[in-house]
Amino acid sequence: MAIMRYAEALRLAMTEEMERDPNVFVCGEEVAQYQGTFRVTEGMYQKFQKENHGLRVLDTPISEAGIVGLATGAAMSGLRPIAEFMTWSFALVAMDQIINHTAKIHYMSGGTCKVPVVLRGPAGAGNQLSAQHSQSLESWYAHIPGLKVVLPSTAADAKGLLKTAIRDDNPVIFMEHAGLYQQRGEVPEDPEFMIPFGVADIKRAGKDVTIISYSNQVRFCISAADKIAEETGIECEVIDLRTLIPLDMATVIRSVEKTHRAVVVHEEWKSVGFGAELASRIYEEAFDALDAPIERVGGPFVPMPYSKPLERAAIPHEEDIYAAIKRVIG
Amino acid sequence: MAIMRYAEALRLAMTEEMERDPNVFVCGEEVAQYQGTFRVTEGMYQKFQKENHGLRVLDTPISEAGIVGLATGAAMSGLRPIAEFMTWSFALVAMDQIINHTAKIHYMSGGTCKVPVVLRGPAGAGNQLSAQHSQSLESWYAHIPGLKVVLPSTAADAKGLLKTAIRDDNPVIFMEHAGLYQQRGEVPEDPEFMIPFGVADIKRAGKDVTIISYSNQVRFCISAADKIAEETGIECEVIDLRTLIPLDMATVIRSVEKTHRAVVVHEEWKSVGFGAELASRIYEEAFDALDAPIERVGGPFVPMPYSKPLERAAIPHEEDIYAAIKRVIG
Amino acid sequence: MTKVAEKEAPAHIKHETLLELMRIMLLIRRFEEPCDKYYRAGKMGGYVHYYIGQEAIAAGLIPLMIPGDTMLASYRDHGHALALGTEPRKVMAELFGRATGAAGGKGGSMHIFDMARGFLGGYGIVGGSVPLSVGAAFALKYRGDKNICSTFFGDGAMQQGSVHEAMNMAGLYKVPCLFVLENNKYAMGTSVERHSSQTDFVKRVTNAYNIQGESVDGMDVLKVREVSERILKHMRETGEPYFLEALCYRYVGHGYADNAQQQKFYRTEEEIEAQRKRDPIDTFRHFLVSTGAATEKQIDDIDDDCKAIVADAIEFADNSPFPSPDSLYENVFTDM
Amino acid sequence: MTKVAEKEAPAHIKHETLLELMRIMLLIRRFEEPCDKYYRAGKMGGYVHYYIGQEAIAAGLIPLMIPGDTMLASYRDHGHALALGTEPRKVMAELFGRATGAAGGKGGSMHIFDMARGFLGGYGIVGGSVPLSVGAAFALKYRGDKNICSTFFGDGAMQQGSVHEAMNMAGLYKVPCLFVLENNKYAMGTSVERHSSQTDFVKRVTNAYNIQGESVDGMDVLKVREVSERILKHMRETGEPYFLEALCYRYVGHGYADNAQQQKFYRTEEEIEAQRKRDPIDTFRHFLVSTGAATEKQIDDIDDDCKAIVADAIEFADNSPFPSPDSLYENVFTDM
Ligand SMILES: Cc1ncc(C[n+]2csc(CCOP(=O)(O)OP(=O)(O)O)c2C)c(N)n1
Ligand SMILES: Cc1ncc(C[n+]2csc(CCOP(=O)(O)OP(=O)(O)O)c2C)c(N)n1
Ligand SMILES: [Mg+2]
Ligand SMILES: [Mg+2]
Repeated sequence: MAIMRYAEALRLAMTEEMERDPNVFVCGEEVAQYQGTFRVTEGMYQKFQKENHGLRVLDTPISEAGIVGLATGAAMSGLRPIAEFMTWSFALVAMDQIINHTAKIHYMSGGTCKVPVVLRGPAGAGNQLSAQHSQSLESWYAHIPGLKVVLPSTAADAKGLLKTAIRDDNPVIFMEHAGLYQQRGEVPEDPEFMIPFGVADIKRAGKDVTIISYSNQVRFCISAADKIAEETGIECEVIDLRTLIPLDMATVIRSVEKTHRAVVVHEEWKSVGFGAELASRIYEEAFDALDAPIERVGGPFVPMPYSKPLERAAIPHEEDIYAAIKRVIG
Repeated sequence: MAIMRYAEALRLAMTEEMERDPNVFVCGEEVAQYQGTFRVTEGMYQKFQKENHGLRVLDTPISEAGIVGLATGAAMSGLRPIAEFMTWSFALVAMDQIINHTAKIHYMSGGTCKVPVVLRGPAGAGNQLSAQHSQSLESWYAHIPGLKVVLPSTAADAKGLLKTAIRDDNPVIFMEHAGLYQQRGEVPEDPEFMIPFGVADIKRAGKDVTIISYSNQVRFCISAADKIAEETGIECEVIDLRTLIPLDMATVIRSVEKTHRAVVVHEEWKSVGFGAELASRIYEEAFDALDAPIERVGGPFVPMPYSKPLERAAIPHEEDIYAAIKRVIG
Repeated sequence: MTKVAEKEAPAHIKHETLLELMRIMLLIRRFEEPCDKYYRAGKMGGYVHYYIGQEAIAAGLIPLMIPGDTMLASYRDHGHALALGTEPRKVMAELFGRATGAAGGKGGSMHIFDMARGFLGGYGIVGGSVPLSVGAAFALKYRGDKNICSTFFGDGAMQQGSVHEAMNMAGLYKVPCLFVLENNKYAMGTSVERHSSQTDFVKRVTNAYNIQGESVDGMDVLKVREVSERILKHMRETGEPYFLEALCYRYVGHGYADNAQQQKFYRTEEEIEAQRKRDPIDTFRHFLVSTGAATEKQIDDIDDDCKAIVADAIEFADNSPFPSPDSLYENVFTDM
Repeated sequence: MTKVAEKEAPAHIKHETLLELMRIMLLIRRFEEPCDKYYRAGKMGGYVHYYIGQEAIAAGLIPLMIPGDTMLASYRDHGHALALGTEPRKVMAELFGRATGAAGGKGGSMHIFDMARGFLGGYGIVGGSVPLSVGAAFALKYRGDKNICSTFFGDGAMQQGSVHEAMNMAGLYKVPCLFVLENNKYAMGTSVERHSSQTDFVKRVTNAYNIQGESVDGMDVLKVREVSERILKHMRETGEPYFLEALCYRYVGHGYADNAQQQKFYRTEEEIEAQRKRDPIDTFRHFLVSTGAATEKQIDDIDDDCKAIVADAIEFADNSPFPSPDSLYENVFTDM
């Protein structure tokens, strides 16, 4: 095990996979000479500069539709591209390429054409970036058949899931969180360390309430759970979904059948968010096990404001999760 | 009352509003000289040709981002544009303009800038248009604060809601359905006939099961309800939401508290669809009133296939709703 | 008659090649002609866009592809697949929505694929395939192959932002992408003059993206062939992108729904008739016969062959099974 | 020194105007200089992009706007608001995220609005405001006004599809949109040569969209003023779009995070220093003094005024309340 930051774990995953497979390359805005806006790709351009005409770590113009098209077309031609969005908010200008092309080509071609592409970058809000820069929209991607949707919450998960994503033969929406890049964690050194998709991780065991979350909110769930345990002795189980598509409902249902109470938590807007699907599925699969309605925690229904106190109020925090746990235990 | 088709009702709404208010104009691909791809704007170009330098019914290039930008910028400047998408699938290339601009400008400007724009056109599947042309994504728009989301199911609703949309000071996502354009219905002739947003319509009264739907599926819900009533005497109440944002939960909850059973139905993919939000809200607001888990009917999790029998299986029909009703009554 | 007929039979093109070009154009034409009938009969659905009148472009260019080359097209893609050699049976079965189709019935007319031959698909979103094409060309450069990728799209697509982004990237990275603009004068019911601030697309592209480009009469199969040979040679040598505008004319409707009545809204019958005189097949037939390169009989025999192939394709398609209900859930992912 | 200094004081520009141009540039400069300090102190957040070095563009053009004209900008928008006359207090309070800000604290540095003066906002998505601008210009034409809409964006935005679509529509409909490309040579860490297949943007735009266009030294406020006067006159007469490339240089970092260390990855200190010699304020000061148009003292007085205005703005901002918690839910809709 090595201790490293989430951002470093991502870099290591990409570097190892690029060393293993010459078909893997990285493209995006400022990923090469600039060393990455969030320095996720630091040093990679230098490392791979001599190979494939200097194209393995490729700076692009500010043309997100062009970037996704380039990556997708290259994937259809047998390469395994990793395209970085400077932030996922900018994926909006590439939405047609992602949804109507990348996601659907395998199906539309009757299974004859594979599209092994990873689209990655930071998502979510924080740091007062305001309305146009603060959204992740994982619920959108999870709504579209043909995309796998991955949101790691720790350095180890970041590495293990990104490696799986790169080796996956399908398009993968890989959402990181800027608030996690500097978080440190233990990461297995084995270059074959990979985390399979569709396997949720119990980040905190408990028997009284099931909390289901992913990405940056997982740590807030854990701290809220710790706080409530300390105060009341109530033990929450915190499940980190890690991948929304495929979704590990078995782990969720197993937990809910034990705890009889559930809270779903995500940073994105609560309304028509992934938590709605998750809650509906739990009701459908464990209706009789539930002792109370499921609590949903998510962003209030407002564009992200700039002003610091307003922004804080627009992003779920430990206290919101804490309050939801209190409500669900009645 | 006059009998007219859904498409005619839309045309009448636009024509009346354009006559009433010189700031209202229509733009989009083939809306003018070609008379509209689905002939919704038939005759309108001729009618308004002489006004405002011939710009009141405006043909555009195939530039959806440009079209939404044009409409939004014009709205910010005091006009009241109606922009037509040839189909809502093409809105994907304009997604950033819609989400990051049209929807958020009022908020971002601290309420100083209004954006009274209507984005309209046919959505949904049918007629073997296959994967890239068959989607509506109303759940996406309903997820974004700042957009009103409207989906009329009858000619009268089409007219009354479109007039309200045009007079609304906010951006309105107005989704029609190609499968409804030729449907006839009675439409009030009063030019001030308008249907307020946020008021669901009970399209069929009943006491045993609540069915909640919108757009083209409403008629399938009614026929499924009629069939089950005939066969078993069970009376379903069919609620047509008409607008997803704002959402009339009061009518829904009132009905569910009476029937204790609910089915939510939409054509769009069931997974992470609007039905998930709706079901979650019902559980949250009427948990104790429910005698069974809510049944959700929606498209299976596959891109729309071309082949006729596959396409039929990928779109909910009367029999799917019928089966769901059967399941919910146990 | 047209100027072409006054020429000599071109010495540098083999006799078989001339007949082969004729064969491809005839095959495309005969393939599409009966489609209206089957569409009306409900055997086909969705949008079916015909290539009738534009055959010289695919026929002139696509046979020059070599193994490793790739190609993409818009929804108007039957001609490209057939010119590439995709089995007519598979294309027709796709239009019929059958399991034996080129995309197993899942794609339909707008989404023909033939991965084995390098056809990375037809696409329904205007301009949407162009960024993919730059990616496909990028892959060729990345690997150091001497191959090229050709991409076919319409004049309307010139106004899509994604096409702009893709062309800039192609010019910037210098990837071997051949942009073939099939300028058939209309984007649905909107003429080029009504959708483009710049109607000289060669001027637009060469200046905006520093990509070499030129125009060719896209209704003259020999000219297309000649120009394409030169361009492909140049591209294989330099690895650079290229822009070829093929001037043509869609004298049929945009698609099935764009019938004669509807077309009156945007063009005159006289205009259509004038263009019909330039029909690429008629003029080439006249050229072959008048220069002695082929006899009427030879061409009629080829035509009969094509008709037979199409009849067989229709029979094959019509007798093919629909995809199984289970297949609805297949191919969403490779593994789930 | 620069060429400017060798000129005569221009007879056709009023003395007060010369001083006013200086005042605007100094105001922008003095406004932005203290921001780093307040950012570090946590008074500001998000992205704050400075206009330092580009002041001559806004100062040269924006004061020529007349009532009814409109304007939009990118996220690099402080300078445009200040040149337009938006109260420095409101701009600063917006950067501080206070209720008294130009957007009530909801927008921040990237989203300054001043609807009363026709500023339809600054926008954070590269290129995203350009289609809106064509819509704003369309509204002017629709109403038959003799007004124009100016829109300011960077070289990187030239590679966004939406900008392409918007420019084509402007050229097609002939709406009075003035596209002002502030070519500061870099899009973040990527030089124009590394992001654009065509580095001559006037060539690109004029040929691609049939829009008249030209280049101007964007670090020379008088040149910008002169050219803008001529262009605006032409546009008000013809109602046509226009493209103006203002050549400038961003010698500060892209934003707060793009510090000196980071900038080494994409440019040399020598390059920055060379450009600093062309600083629009320094050269204009030298010009005013050397031509006798103003004394050092006069300019220093203006400078002191600007500093005082900025100090007042900071104090105002810092003493202003944060938006109330309830305001979080306001302004999502006009009525809900
Ligand atoms: C983004 C998008 N907008 C609109 C459409 C609807 N549409 C399909 S084909 C077409 C016209 C395209 O014209 P052109 O590019 O000239 O190609 P042609 O059909 O003439 O071959 C339109 C508007 C679409 N498929 N995609
Ligand atoms: C669509 C989009 N992609 C990426 C970004 C991130 N980004 C913000 S500014 C910028 C550079 C823009 O450069 P340019 O257009 O030259 O303007 P300048 O900053 O030089 O004024 C980038 C990449 C963004 N805001 N929007
Ligand atoms: Mg065309
Ligand atoms: Mg720049």
